Amino acid sequence: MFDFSYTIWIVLIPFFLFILIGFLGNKFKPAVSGIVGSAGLFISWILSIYTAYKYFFVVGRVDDVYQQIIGYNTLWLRFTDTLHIDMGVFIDPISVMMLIVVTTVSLMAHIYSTGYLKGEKGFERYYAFLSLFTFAMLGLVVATNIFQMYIFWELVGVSSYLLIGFYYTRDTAVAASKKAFIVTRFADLGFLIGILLLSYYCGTFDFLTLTSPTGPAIGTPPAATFIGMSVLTWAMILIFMGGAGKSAMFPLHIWLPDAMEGPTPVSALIHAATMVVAGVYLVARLFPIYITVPIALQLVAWVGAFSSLFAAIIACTQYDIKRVLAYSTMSQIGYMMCALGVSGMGGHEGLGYMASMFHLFTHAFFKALLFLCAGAIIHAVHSNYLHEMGGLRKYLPITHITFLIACLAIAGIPPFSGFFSKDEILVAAYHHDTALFLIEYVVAGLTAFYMFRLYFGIFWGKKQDYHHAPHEAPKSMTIPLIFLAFGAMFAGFIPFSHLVTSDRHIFELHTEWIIAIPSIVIALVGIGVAWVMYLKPTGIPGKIAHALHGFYRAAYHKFYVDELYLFITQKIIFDHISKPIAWFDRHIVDGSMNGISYVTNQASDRIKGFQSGQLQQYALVFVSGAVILALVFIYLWT
Amino acid sequence: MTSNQFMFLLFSAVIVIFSILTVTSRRILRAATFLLFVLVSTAGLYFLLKYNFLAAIQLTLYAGGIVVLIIFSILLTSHIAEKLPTASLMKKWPAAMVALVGAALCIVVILQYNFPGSVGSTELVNVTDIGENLISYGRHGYALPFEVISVLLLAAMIGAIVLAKKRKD
Amino acid sequence: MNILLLLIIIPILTIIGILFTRDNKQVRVVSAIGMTFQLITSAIIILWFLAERHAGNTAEFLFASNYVWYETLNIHFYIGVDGISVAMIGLTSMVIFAGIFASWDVDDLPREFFTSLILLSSGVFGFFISLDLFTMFLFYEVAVIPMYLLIGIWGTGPRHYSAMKLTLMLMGGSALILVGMLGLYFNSNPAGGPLTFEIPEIAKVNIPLNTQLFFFPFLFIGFGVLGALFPFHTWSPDGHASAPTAVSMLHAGVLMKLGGYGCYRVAVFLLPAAAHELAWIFLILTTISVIYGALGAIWQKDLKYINAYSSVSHCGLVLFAILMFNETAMNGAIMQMISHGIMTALFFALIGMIYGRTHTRYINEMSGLMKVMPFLAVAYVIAGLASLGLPGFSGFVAEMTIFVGAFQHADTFHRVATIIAASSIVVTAVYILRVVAMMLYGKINKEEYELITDAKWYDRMSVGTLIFGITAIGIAPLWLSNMITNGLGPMIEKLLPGMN
Amino acid sequence: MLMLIMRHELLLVLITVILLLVEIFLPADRKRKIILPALILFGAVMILGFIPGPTGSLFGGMYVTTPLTLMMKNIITIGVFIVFLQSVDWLKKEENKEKISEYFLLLLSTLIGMEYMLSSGDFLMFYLGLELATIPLAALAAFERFKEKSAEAGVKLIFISALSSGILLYGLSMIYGTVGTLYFDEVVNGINGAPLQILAFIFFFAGMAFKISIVPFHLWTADVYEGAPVNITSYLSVISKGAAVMIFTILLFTVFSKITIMWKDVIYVTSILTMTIGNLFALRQQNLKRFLAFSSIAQAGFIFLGIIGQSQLGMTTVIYFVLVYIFSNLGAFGVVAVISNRTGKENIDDYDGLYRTNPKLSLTMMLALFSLAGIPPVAGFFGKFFLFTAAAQQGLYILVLIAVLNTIIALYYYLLVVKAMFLNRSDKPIEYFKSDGYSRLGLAICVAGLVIIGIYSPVYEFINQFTFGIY
Amino acid sequence: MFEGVPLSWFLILSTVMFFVGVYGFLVRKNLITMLMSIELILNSVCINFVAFNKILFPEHMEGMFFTIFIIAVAAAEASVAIAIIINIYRRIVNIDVEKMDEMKY
Repeated sequence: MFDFSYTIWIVLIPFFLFILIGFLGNKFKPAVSGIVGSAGLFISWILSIYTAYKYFFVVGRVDDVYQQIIGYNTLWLRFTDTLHIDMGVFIDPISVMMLIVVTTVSLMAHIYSTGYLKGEKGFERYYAFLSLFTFAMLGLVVATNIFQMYIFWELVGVSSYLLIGFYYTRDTAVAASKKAFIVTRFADLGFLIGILLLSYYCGTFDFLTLTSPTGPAIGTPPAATFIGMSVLTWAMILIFMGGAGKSAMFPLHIWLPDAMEGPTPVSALIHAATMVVAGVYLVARLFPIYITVPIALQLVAWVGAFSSLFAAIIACTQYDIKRVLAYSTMSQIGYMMCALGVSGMGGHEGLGYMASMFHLFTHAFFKALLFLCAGAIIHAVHSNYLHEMGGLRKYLPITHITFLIACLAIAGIPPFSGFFSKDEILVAAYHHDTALFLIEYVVAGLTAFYMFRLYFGIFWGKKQDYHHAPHEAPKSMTIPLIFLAFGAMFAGFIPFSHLVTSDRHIFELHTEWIIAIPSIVIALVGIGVAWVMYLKPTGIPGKIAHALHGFYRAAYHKFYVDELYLFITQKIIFDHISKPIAWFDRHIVDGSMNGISYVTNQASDRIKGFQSGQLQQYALVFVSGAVILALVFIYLWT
Repeated sequence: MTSNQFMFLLFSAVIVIFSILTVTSRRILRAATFLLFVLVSTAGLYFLLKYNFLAAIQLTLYAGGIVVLIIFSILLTSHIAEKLPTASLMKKWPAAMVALVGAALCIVVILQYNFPGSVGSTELVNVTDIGENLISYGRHGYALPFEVISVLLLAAMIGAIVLAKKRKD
Repeated sequence: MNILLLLIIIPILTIIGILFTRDNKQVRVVSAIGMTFQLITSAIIILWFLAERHAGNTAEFLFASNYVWYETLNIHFYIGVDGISVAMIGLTSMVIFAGIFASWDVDDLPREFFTSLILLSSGVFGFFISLDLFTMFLFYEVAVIPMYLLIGIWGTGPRHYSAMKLTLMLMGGSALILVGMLGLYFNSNPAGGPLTFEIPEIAKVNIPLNTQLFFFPFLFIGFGVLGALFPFHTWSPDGHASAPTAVSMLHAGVLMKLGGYGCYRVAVFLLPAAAHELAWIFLILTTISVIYGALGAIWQKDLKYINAYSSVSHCGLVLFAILMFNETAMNGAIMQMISHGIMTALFFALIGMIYGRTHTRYINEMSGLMKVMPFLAVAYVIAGLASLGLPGFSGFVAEMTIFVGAFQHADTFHRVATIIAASSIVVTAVYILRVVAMMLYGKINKEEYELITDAKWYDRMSVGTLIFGITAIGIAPLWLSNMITNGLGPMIEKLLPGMN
Repeated sequence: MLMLIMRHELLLVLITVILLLVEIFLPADRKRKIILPALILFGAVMILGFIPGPTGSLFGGMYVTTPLTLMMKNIITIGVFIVFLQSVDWLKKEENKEKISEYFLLLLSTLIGMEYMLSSGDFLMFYLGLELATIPLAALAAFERFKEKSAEAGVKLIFISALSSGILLYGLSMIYGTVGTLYFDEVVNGINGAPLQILAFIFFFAGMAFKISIVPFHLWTADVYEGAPVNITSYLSVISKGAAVMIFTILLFTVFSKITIMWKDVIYVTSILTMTIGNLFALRQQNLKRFLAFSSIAQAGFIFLGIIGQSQLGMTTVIYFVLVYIFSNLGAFGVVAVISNRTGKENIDDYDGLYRTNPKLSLTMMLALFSLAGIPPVAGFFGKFFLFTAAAQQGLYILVLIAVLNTIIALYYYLLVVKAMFLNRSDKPIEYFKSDGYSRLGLAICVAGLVIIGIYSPVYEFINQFTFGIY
Repeated sequence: MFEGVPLSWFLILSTVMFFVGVYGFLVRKNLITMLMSIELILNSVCINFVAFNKILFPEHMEGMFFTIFIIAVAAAEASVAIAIIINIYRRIVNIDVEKMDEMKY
């Protein structure tokens, strides 16, 4: 058997980069950090590619089944004899796929950032955090057990926090980072409890054991129930809660749009391509268990579908281009979740699973590309807002082309990558649940609409008077764009059903044109509407907004979810829980302790009269004391 | 009623009455005089009990010595004609209560106690015996207390002198 | 000569050394040298301990020495260590070492300051190595009393009040302990014959359940006061807030651990049956501690209060875990003690240093400090992240061990308690991030803050030591976990018959 | 050499006589010269006391010496020696120069009284010893004739002591009436717990409780302590009380051993009262002497915990505690005395910032107070701990709990003094001064005692050799 | 019973006298009158001792000797007390016990 133990270095290299840049970064010139970081990551990338090659094409497949290989494993912490956290590398199709995604996008982001953040204060800090993130994300995807995943899950969260808050002097960035961390942390609590439940009843953290068909979770599922559902269902729902938090599913999505306060490459890397899909990855990782608990799977599907619709509607109304992209991301991840939710197990039944992973893969390319393009645009015009842009196609040709490619990809126009993956999702949904299918269908149209709304608004539309002429980004930024554009164009041709499937058996895929064609049509309709409305400045958008007055405003205000959260946190937790507790502590608990001393002092003051200084009173007490003692002990005492 | 009983009752009547007068009289010299009566009648009781020597001591030391000491100090510190202020009722009542309850308690307990009924010897105690006992150092000899009391008296004397010495200016 | 004795002798020698110093500088240097030796000694003890264990020495307590002290009462000076006490020794020496450097700029009566501080630490060391209840109790009080002077003389704010409250409440706890201890003593030999205070001896005795039930609350609450058990925690916020830096460090870092350690080693270990019977009451209290401390911290504005409440929460988790009565949870409890010890010491060190620079501890009066003191700010963020249980830091290891352990109880009561306790990690995130956001991020709000200088070498020494501690444990926890598990053996053996 | 049995008392009488003679023949302007010889003589007596000698009874059992009483005498002799050392500073004051030898004579005579009391074999000797130990003290309390407070203290002491001895005598007379003898060894057999005997015991107890300052017989304590000269106060609070405690313990354990079950409860009740009320009053004091008076009342309550243990452990601990208490209280009073003599300041407020001007005095005071509060590693901790152990031995955990809670209150007010000295700052603190050599020697002995007695366990073991309990 | 006089008579007498003394001690304001009350108390105790000695335990003279010593002690006590009283009188020209309350609480 091929020895995969070197794969640990894919994970460790970014870690050492983090240590190196983190501790010594400020000793070098800033540029050095960027170069070192990118170079280091390049090695990781090469190793990942090599691993993928080896796995998919040389050693991984045995009798048309991809093997699950533990590349590396070491005991990290022991809880009980069966429950212990290992640190290792788990190699199977999805983890290898994720390795590629993560290292590729990360590498692109690294390279891109050398240009994008040039001259920023804290450059080395940025690279340190970026390395940390890459390390954490890689650790997450290769996790051999659910606890390792949780550990890196948390690390991913914190590096996301640090990167969102990179511009720490900006209050909005600080608030956004805090929000992101706390919301995902809350979701992670569910994840943690889910892990605890699952591991308690299954006696292991190990993915291999957990997902084995004869394992404790699937073969002999725990019989215990809680409020009418089996504990396994509860565990999976709670775990999904963690995934939903990370993947910004409704209602835990509120942090994602705000997270756009971070530097744009970070948005591309973390909040579009990699971290936010961790939730999808988590569900996929535990998919063999999810398939045994239909309620949880149903939940996944509906949450995904609802989120995708919800986000798509909001995306249509936003003006901040990064926010639009953020909602788009949320929408697309909803797609992936939905696909998982409608998937079955094995062969063609598992189409949804395959489609989800496929979409994850292609989405990584085109969404990262979109963000990086947005970065280039923002870099050029120094604004995030759509109405401050327009007619940029002349100034930013490369960006224009790549952006267009990405838009086409996400809109699902063949032969761009998005078409293939999205089509499979729709097929899977169609075979599973018509309602879901229809939702996703509408979302596909909306996606095309809002993406081209963006596209036309930025590159066509009314020409703005720019203070200084926008100019194309430097090479370090355009090269990643071009690279990713190639990915967005051609990734769809990868035969995913031969590589990543629900039961790791390969199966043949055939396009169902009966679904594909309408989906192309609806995408084209969306593009057309956008064309009409936004190619040139018209009054149509305003009229429509006026016509849908209430709904538009609600969508514009993101359906007031933020306000609801604010109400819960600020009013309920702060004002009605924490403040009373502080009061209670000060006045009741502390007060009772002070009360004891007060009472003692009062008692002391009350009895001072005994010590009156009057000799005869002393004598009186003396004699009566003796008499009373005598009385008591003669007559009352037995 | 035997003569002894009569004498006892007489003495005790004197004692009780004059005791009460001692503690209630508003003229201090009278109080001292009443005290003297009490002490003398006590000596009478001792005579009654055939403790002549003790009675003599009582008369000389107590009635003679201490009362004189007290009278001297009265003369030094008070005006004879002056009437003592009476204590407030707030003071008298509790005191009276305590005294009454205490007395009642003691008397009840004493009466309840079953003392052995031995009739005491009516013999007069021999002064020689007393003297021998006082200087004997065996069982029931009192040589040691005798010495100790001398130290005590010496110390009291020194103390009294130190306190009463006039300031040399 | 027993190497453990060095742990008491070195502080005493250091104090003697301080008496001969001439100026402030010498005082510091002597203290630093002494505590460095202490740290080295602790490290040697840990390594030696591990080596002995590795070599197959299975004695319950290593380096044990037993000297008769009061023969009539059968009081012994009995010392020895197992995996748990060794770990605590390591913690203590690390914190006191950092504490010395953190108080480098004390200039009011420095001699007295360092003397008290070191005296306090010697009490703590004595406590951890004692195997005789009497000496344990003695060292406990030795450790508590210098606090009064330390807070009262060198503290800030309502220091007199806080010092008094703290001392009285802790001594109140020790009063309860005393009663419980005497109860143990007089039940230590049901067959008649000499009574004993020796923990290993008492552990062998089967004390009748009713007796246990009577004395357990005394011991558990008694130690619980120091472990900030709700509602006996109120000394903690005021005490910490008023104490000078090094004292807060030692107090929250080490002294509060005396409570947890005592609950573990004395209350639960010696009275297991009662512990089982009464666990539910104290579980409720500790669960309240955990969530209450965390929620209480949210509202606070004073950095030290935030940390004090956070300590209540974290220390509550220690007691919570001890009451779970299984190996994993108890292991977690001990790790949490160590983790929280280092982490909170780091916090208080940083708060002291920040206060020294900004002269305020109110987070709403500070802003943007990251810019002017990056080292301290980053360290603070690290401490914060460690506190909210981020993987890679010790807090995560400890908390996860606790939760996994606590989850081994399948009944609803334990489950609910565990989930409530676990939810504190979210609340912790809220208040930690709130502080970081308000204080370190944003723009600088006062001109004078522009002139702030970053950490001095001694500050870095102090902070660096502690950060090293939390990350080292956080990254490679296995050796510690194994060492502790090893020490838990007798406890688990004793508890098992009581299970079910 | 039967007289050797009585060597303590005889030697004391001897030096009393010597001092008396010297006093008579010494010219008025050279009275101060008497101090050093007196101290040397007394020191010699103290040391001679430690030389092992014969024990036994004399005067037909009226005087009994056992190793136990010898040890007790030695303990109080050490205490008196420290008191003497501490009073030199005060005696050297101009206003006292007339009374130096009287001071020694009176104190020595009270000491003689106590030693007789400790060695007494019957109630007569006991009573005489008690009176000898009290009456000169009243004179000493009023010693500073020109201060009203001192005179008031003298009045209160002599009158209350007279009343209490009256009550005690009434009790004794009843014991005599029911038992027919006053010799301890015979009284034991006659005690049977009849109501009259209970009455007698209670009255007797009241008399003793007066000496030990047990609530409700304690009210004189604070006033007398405050008014009397500091050294007399320390003598009263330590020596006089300590001796009374020790003889009372012996009496309870021997003479009244038949009614243990009864007196245990008496002591139970009074000890709780004493601790609590002593502490509550101490809380609010400003004058240090008064403060220490109430503290010493509370300490008496704690001592009762040992007695209630009624075992050998209890008795050993009581004696041990008295020893510790001598050092602690004399340490505290020593500092108060030094400062009072130098500055006339006796209030806690006056001690603000003392540490910064007089660190050594403050440290001594702190150690002494910590010892009183029972804080390790000073000896008081061990004393208190053993007292609690003794009570717990009887299963009286509730009593122990009340007592330990009381120690918290006690700690509070001791810390108030520590707070004044160490924590508070003052605009006009007590200036630095160098106390005289005698005082320093006295304080040094106290500190050494405080540090050593606890940690060095043979002291306790030594006491334990001679003690006994009721079984 | 002593020649027709029961023991209890003596005891009752002494008890009454004792508490009369106590009463006097508690209410008399003048220090010297208080001293007299003390003498009453001591005297009553003497009667007890003597009566017990004579009537119940005549073989030894313990009670009688005790009485002698009580008288001697009383004398010593009285002398010191009077010295203090006179000293006070010199200071404040008053010997009212109620004025002696400079120290209290």
